[in-house]
Amino acid sequence: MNFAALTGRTFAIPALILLLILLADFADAQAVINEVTPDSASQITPAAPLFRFDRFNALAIMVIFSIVILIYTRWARAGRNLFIRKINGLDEVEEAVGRATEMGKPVLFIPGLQELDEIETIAGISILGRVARVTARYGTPLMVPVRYPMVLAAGQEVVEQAYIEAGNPDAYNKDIVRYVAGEQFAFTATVNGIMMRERPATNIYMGAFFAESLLLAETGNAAGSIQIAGTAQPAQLPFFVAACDYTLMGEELYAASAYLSREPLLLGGLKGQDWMKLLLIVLIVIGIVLISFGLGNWYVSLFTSV
Amino acid sequence: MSLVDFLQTWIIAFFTLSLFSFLYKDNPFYKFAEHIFAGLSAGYYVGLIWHSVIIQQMVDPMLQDGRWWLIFPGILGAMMFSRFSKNYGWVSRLSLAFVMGNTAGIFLLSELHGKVLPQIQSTMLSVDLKQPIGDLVLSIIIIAGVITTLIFFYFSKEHKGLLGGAARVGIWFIMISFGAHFGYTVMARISLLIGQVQFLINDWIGGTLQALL
Amino acid sequence: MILAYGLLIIAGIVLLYLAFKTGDRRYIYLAVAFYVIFPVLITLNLPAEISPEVRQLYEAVDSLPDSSVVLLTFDYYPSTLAETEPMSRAALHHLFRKNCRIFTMTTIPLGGPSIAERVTRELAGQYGKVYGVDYVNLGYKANYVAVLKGMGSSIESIYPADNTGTSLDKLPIMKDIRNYGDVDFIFAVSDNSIIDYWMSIVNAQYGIKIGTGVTAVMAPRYYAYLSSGQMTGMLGGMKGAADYEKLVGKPALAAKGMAAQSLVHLFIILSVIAGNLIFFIEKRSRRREGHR
Amino acid sequence: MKTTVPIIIAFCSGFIMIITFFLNPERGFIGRLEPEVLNWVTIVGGFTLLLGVVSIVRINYGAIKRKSENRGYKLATLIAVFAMAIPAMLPTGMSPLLGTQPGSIYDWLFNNLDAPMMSTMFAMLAFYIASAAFRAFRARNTEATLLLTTAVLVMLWRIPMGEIFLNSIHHSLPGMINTYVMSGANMAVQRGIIIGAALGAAAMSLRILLGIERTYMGK
Repeated sequence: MNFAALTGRTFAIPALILLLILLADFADAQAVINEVTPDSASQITPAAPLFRFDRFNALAIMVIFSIVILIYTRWARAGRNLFIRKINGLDEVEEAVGRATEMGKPVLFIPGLQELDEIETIAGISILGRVARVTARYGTPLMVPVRYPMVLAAGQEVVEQAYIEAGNPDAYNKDIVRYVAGEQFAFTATVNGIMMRERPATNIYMGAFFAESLLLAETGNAAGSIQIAGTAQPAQLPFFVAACDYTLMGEELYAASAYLSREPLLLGGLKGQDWMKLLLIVLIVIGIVLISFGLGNWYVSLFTSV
Repeated sequence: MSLVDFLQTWIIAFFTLSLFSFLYKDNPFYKFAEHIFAGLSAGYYVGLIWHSVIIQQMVDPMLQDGRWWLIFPGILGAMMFSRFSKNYGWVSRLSLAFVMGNTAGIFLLSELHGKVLPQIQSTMLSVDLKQPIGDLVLSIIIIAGVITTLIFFYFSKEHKGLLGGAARVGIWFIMISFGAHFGYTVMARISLLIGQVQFLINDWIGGTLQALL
Repeated sequence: MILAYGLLIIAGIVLLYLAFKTGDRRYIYLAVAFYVIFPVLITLNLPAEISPEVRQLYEAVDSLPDSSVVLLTFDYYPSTLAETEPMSRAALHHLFRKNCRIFTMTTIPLGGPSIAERVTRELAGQYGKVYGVDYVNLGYKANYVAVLKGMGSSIESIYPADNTGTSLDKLPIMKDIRNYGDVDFIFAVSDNSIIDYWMSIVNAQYGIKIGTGVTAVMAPRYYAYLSSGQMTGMLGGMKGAADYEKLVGKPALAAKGMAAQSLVHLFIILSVIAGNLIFFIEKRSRRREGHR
Repeated sequence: MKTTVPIIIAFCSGFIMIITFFLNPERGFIGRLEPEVLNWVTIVGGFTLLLGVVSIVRINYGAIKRKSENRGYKLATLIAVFAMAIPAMLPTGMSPLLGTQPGSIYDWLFNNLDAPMMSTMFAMLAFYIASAAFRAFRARNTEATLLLTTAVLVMLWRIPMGEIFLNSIHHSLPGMINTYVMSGANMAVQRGIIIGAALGAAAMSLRILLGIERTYMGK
């Protein structure tokens, strides 16, 4: 669907209504000011201005940010070639799956413990597609335990698609992706049980993980599996880094999934954020230079928010 | 220790030990405790939402203050349950959109205004050579750490040359931070175990011995 | 005493040796259990310096004028009670003693309101404080982002009643507390990333000082807010709680736990060093074999 | 209809929050609208929590009806749900055991069964973190060495005995760990991560507001 046309149609009416409300509001506030006679005005504090002019910096950064993200998303949708560097961990994933094939043992993939509306889970699912294509090609058994029904549906779709694309639809069965348990630790306990029984050669964790990260990674290690993790939960990264063989850290997970899927939304967002990061670095460096020469107070105060 | 307290302590101890037994291996006691636990947690939500949301936020204001329009969020909330229907599942999107849109509106500004602005502002530190050496070193560590971390998570160029060097320094910084995180967190995990052990020894074993003697 | 220490060290070395020898990590589990149980039985008193960020929070609370309005949050699940409850208790000791007017709230659906009721009522009893006059528990409301933001315009619009259903206008304490503008300090005790929103929404948009008590898992992240001045002091994990207990003069659960913490930490450090020594020796001998 | 209306609702409900951010709250109609909208959001948010309860009941009931092998456990779950929920929903006026106030069945079940079990689940992590440290911390390369050294230093610094030990090496060592490691290198990295994550969250929010991002609608 044409993005510009859709946006135009969808937002013209509500934006107009909101603009009218805002105008009415302004008139309303103005009327209140006019009503205040000089006598009563002396008793109450003078009315504050309608707009918070001290928040211009937030307005500026929001407008710049929105424009950048929207432009990149549009370019991505238009199929423009946007470069993203290859993420090192992706090679490791393929190698680890290859090892499982050699050993004739299964691959275990967990797309995190969050619902499908979480972007980390979506990233996990798109990496699952890639892994499934490799296992389908070599006929390596794949196990994907999930915690939510919606993730189950999405996971089954992606894996089936991968098996069809790899030309091995017969190897696909519905139990590859299975619902295990809804409760966090019940899920973890069951998956730990699977690890100890089936002894997968490779465990891949891609998505949102919480306190169970260490329980999973330690059990997997006890079972002698090669482990690759990826999560954007900063508090869990140290455990994955310590207990796994390779870890995709934070935004690397999103970058990996954007790299694989070339999904315009992910790609556009990633490029836009990259652009913003560069801008922020430049702003920081200017600030450092100015303040080191004792000229920077006005500049630094531009960024005051509280 | 009264009989009620005694039984109470033994019940807690039974479930605690049932769960700990998983450390040895999966077993029926563990499974039973885990299922009870899942049920109780779900039941807790019902009591909580019933009182704090349905009664306090909707029924009481509607009946006592005449704020009849609070029926609308109630309807929006009830529409969530259409998710369980195959044909009318889309209805739940309306309520979900209302909540998600609102959160998005708050986040778009709070993330930029409340996180990005103050965080970059406090990275603009002076590297003037006239300041005490300790402050200068700290400023340089912070500036280098922030910028190289941002560069490590920059995906639009291959990490080669100068950029590659900066990214490499970035990963060293990240590893120091993760090490600090790990070292710090050991305490968190052990704290929780200490809490349970204190209960088992003081209340359960201690209490039981006291009752028997 | 010396005998006890000797026993501890020998047991640790034996278990570590067994773990290396057999490669079975259950020996490590056994050692951890041993070191946690032991100090619960025998009290060890250890001196410790108070972390600067704990002192900062203590001084911020201590410098509040008499009968200030303080919002104390119970943003934690029962799973981290051992770390966070001592923080709430120490905070309540301090705040009640300073005659602050306290109102509590929680953004945690599973257990938050029950924990807040249990802890506040117990400590209020010790100080003879009256519910509704000196303190009140607002309880839980869903969707924390909207709750945090909504309390900025009107607390009553989000919380028409307290946790037990009493309407707010029947509670004397809430009479002149309308929104964040009437709150002098927020003491947020939490075990999850809700702290980020206390900073980015409440501190940044309403300018109230916020001190926090967080679990040791979260703490390293929040040095960023301490350094940017958005956060006024922090208690990090059991050590932070123990420090605050000490400053308030009420050493309790956290202070007691620190002995067990010390032993397990030392055991882990010892095992890391031993592990690396073996790693290097093996590497060297492997290299020598390679030369042959 | 099935997509456009939700997008318009999301846009309006979010746009109000953006406008009020730049307006003084005391002023005008929109200022008064804001708390009302937020109140609605908290009410609707409450219902989403009940969704999880309905799924649990449905799944467990289904398993019992299908006579699955674990149906005994499933029945225990269902009984626990109702034992907690039904007394809680009845009015306190009938008996002090009902309702959710301290002293009720609900409160007792929570404090004596649910809370201790939840604590126990997490307490098991203590064992795992010890074995992870023991096994994984090997000075294999520069990165691993940095991780290991910092972890050991911080562990020492956090405990009283370790602090004494560090003090005996050099009296300013504990202070230096706090300043240069925790508030220096660690803080800088966390700041970088916070900025990156904030940009990600803001981008996601923008797309939801404009209806470009629809994954939350199951698309």
